[in-house]
Amino acid sequence: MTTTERPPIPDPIDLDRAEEARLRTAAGLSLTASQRGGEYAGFEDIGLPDRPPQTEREAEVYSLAEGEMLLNMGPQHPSTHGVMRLVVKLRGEVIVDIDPVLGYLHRGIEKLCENATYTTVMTYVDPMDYLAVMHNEHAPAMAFEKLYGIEAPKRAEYIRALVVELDRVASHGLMMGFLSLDMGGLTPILYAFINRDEVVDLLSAISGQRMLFNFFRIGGVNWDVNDEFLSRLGTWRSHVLKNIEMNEHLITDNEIFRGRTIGMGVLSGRDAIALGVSGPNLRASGVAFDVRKAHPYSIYRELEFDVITQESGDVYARYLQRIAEIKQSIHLIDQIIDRMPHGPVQAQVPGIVRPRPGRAYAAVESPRGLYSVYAISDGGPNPYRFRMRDPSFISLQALPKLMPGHLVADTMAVMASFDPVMGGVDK
Amino acid sequence: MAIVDPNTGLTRPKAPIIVPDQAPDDDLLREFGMEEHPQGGFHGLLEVIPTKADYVLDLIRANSLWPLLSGLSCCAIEMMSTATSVNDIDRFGMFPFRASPRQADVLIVAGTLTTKMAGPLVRLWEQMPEPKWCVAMGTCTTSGGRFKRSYSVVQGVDRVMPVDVYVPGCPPRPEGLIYGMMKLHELVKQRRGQWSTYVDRGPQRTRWEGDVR
Amino acid sequence: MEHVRGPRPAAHPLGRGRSLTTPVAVGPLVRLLTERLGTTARGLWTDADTVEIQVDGADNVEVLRALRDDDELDFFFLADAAAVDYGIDAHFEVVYHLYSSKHPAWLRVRAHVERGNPRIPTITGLWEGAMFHEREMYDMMGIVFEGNRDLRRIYMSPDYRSFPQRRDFVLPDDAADSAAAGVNPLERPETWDLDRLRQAPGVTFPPSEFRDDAPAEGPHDGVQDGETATDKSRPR
Amino acid sequence: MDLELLLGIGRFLVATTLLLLLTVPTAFVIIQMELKVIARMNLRLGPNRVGPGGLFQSTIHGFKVLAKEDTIPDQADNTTFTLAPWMVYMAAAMSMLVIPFAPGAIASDMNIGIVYFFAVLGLSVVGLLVAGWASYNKYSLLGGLRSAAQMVSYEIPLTLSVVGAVVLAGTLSFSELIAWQRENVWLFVAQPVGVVIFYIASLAEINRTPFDMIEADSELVAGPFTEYSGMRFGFFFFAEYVALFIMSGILISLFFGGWLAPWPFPAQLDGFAGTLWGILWFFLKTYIFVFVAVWLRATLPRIRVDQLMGVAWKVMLPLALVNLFVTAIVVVVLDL
Repeated sequence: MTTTERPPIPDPIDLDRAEEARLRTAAGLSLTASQRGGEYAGFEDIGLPDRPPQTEREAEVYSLAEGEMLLNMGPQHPSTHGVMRLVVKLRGEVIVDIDPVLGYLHRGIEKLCENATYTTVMTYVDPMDYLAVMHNEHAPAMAFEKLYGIEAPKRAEYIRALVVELDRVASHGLMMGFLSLDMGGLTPILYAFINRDEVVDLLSAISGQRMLFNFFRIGGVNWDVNDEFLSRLGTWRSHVLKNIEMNEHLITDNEIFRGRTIGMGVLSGRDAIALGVSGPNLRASGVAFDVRKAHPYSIYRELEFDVITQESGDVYARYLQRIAEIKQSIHLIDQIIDRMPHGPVQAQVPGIVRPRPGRAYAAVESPRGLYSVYAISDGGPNPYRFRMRDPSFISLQALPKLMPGHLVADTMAVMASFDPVMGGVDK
Repeated sequence: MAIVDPNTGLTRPKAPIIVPDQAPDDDLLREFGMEEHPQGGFHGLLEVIPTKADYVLDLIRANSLWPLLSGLSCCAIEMMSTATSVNDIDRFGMFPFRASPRQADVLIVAGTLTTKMAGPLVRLWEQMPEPKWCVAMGTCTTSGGRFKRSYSVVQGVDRVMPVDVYVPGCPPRPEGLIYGMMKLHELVKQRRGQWSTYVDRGPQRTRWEGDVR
Repeated sequence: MEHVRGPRPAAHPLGRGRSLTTPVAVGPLVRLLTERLGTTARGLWTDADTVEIQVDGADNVEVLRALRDDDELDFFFLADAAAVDYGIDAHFEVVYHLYSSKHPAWLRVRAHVERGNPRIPTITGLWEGAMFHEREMYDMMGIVFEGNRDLRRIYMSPDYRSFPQRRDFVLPDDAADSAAAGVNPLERPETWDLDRLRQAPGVTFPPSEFRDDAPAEGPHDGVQDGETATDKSRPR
Repeated sequence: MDLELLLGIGRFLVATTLLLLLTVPTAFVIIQMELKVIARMNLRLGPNRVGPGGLFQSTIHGFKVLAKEDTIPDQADNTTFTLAPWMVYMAAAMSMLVIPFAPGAIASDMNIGIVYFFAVLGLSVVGLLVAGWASYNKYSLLGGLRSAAQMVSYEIPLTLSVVGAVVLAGTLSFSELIAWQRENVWLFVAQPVGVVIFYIASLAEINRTPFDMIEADSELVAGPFTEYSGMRFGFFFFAEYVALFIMSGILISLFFGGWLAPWPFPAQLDGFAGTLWGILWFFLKTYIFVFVAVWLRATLPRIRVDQLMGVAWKVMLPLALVNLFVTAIVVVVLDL
């Protein structure tokens, strides 16, 4: 080997920087602030928009007063339930203002549904609220049946109510786990998943899929109740209350948990109605509005259950509300199993459904609130317009109203108590 | 003399940037009869041959892959139920889901990647220290899945970052994800990770230069 | 926790053939609507469980305020606000669904918005909860809500130029022939700008004033009169 | 330089290197124990693939962290960024010197052992604060400030709770303290309030649940060490577990009779056999309290920052002062 003195290997970091600067100047783009090395070198990547604010709210949130700081709880944040970005304006640890930035999981489901036949709309709608998938399918099924002018047989309606209530128990059980996970408890989330995995295996015995069931059809359900489903239902029913109580012992009367949730994120009934919050969060503020009682659909007219409300409307009340609703759902499941009639589970419906031109609105009580579908048909094979109202998307508006004044640690608790699912929020 | 990365002991294929006053590295290597592999990296006389010590190091890395705590949509719930009591990913040494990308080895992309989320995800991938691997979990992540025709979905994560293991299923069962992790173990033991090709080539020039889609 | 009550003895089998969705009694609601909103509400129409009225876009706030504040009507909860596009040469429509504890039917108010100048007064004054509804309608359909203090895009990134849910916005593979109409440049790798990806949340880069080909489209300089929104939605 | 001084220095150097090397295996053992215990409490199988029954899992984690690339952020302040983990680990390692493992086996039997221990413990506060500031990341800045506030405000009750025991025993060195406990009663009987305050304050001092505010996963991504990767993060990771071992060791030395067996010593066990017997009992008792700390981590959620401060200043401090006051009166009246 010749012993010519070899130039030293350049440090890769400087090489990357040189390349970055070269590419940017070549593309005629401005250097990033950090490369310009200006005084606010680090400002450009925390979401401070570099164009003049376009709306009053944006000017209000993104203008920093003295001693304030913008913290970017970014799309990948361990505790937000999925990809939601909260730009939080902090003064020390106290939150001054909060601005949710959504859209990181926007898949354009409504546009896709306008190009899909009525039966394939069920598959597009499944991954929306992926913790309460049966409810996602229940509302479109009811809306399309109104459009098509057909009615599901009695047994199909009972099976629908059964699987919907099972899904509600699993979803509310998970909420308890997420709430304690966001406050540092490691074990409740795993106990909650035990209950959820049991319910999911139960539902996969009847629908064949673990999570995105695709079980509802226009005019009924896909399969009848089989014996594996019933035997698992029996074993699950026998120990579900014990499982829920096991989780409750860890959380409900835990002094640290109560200290961190009682009095946090108080939402009054009047504000909740004005903000469009619905479901357990609304009932936790004292307003008894439950779609199953307000506009009884399916067989909820014949089932006997009561709408439970709490008074204080804080994080602890929402937690208690969900436990009470789990018990109501179990009570409903008992009644449904008692009164399940015999008969077909699927009405006679042609392969490609072409409903008469018209409009239909169907609302369902999902674990996160009023989930409703507004479908317009023009007589063709695919819906002309398919609009979905997702409850967690609308109830997220309460965050900017509730959070100012709380601490950063409380954002996680209040967020977990609202239990938003980003698939539904971003549609 | 192959360029051995001081930190990880892995060979980094030719340095990406040609600094004007220094002869490009691949010319240096061509003197020794090394020809360039289309995927990046070199074959020939001076290739670094993994020895027993490298194999032990790979075994250590394989058995303690820390996944990054980041889920996009429904597959994230199945990823969580993989880490729970019924089927437990902690048995393979993967439990502490690290919250910060700086301490993570594996980025399990679980869910539909949308155009708005592509920027942050690429940034997350670049913040992870080497050696790092990527597992695309679910059909939405691998190829856009049931939302392939949508206007705001990136049709496959490998358009923005190099992916090592694709786990099919919508969502894949926890056992499916664990099977994908076992495949990743084999891949780690044979050092066939994709990330080294990303460093100098960038995503779009990876596999499908000629591919017309 | 109070204990779960045991199931009641099985009730009598269901009525013979009584259909579940029996039409609800909408008589008093229809009479009140004609009485209160006689002229402004047109095309009153009822379904098994919904009552529908059509209204001009300009006086949607006045109608909704009457529906909400009148204690006999008492439609206090805004369930849903949706935007519907009836075709390239037809008009837009903003559809509000309201719930009242006094009447057993849903009330649907359809406000007419012409396509050339998609402007309609905001109802965030009546319900704060309508903010996200309106931001989504602006983002998806390009309907500008006058008086809304926070009309930004909620789903797409702020420098996205087209309105995806309009009828003239076609999905990628339907638009195989047209030159990527409405397709986000990210679909075609050869147009990739790696820096746009590397930047943080894909929100603000490249900064709009630097991009000469498409300055940011704020509500104020959005759709001029006469010029249809369609050509705005195709990236030049 | 007389021979005796040289011998003493030599003995001290050997002891310190031995202890420094001891910290790494203790960290591995405790991490392995935590992985398995938390897994069992979550009703799941812990790691069982690496080594017999998964025993080597924590060592594998340690070596993997060793082999990772350690990145330094672009705008980070390089010198302090690299020094911070060293400071935190040194605080933990240096306080190993005064732990009384057995009758003869103390690295340096200082007569002011307790004061030295609390002085060294303060160093880790500086380390975390510097780590939070140097890594130019908002999350780590918040985490660093929180950890500084928490540790400073919990050091005071920690120290005061020990003063009661010192007043009773009349000495500041660990070995004499243990000797006092051998004659009289174990100090946790004499100082019940002191034990409780010490244990709670020690949990807060080493950032264990329910006080692990600084690396609160859900809020501040990973606290001060968000930007640390590779072996630098490894230092932080090990320092936390070594500190847990040390805190338990100090707790049992002060209040639960160090290396004393619960029943009086058999007379003939002295010299080498006595040391072994002492080491056995020391490690047994220490790992009981380590298990309790891990048990707490599995069950309890996290306390919020302001409640944390409130408990420290409004509850623990006055209680510790009252305890000290009562002990002083008892000592004066009964002139122990």
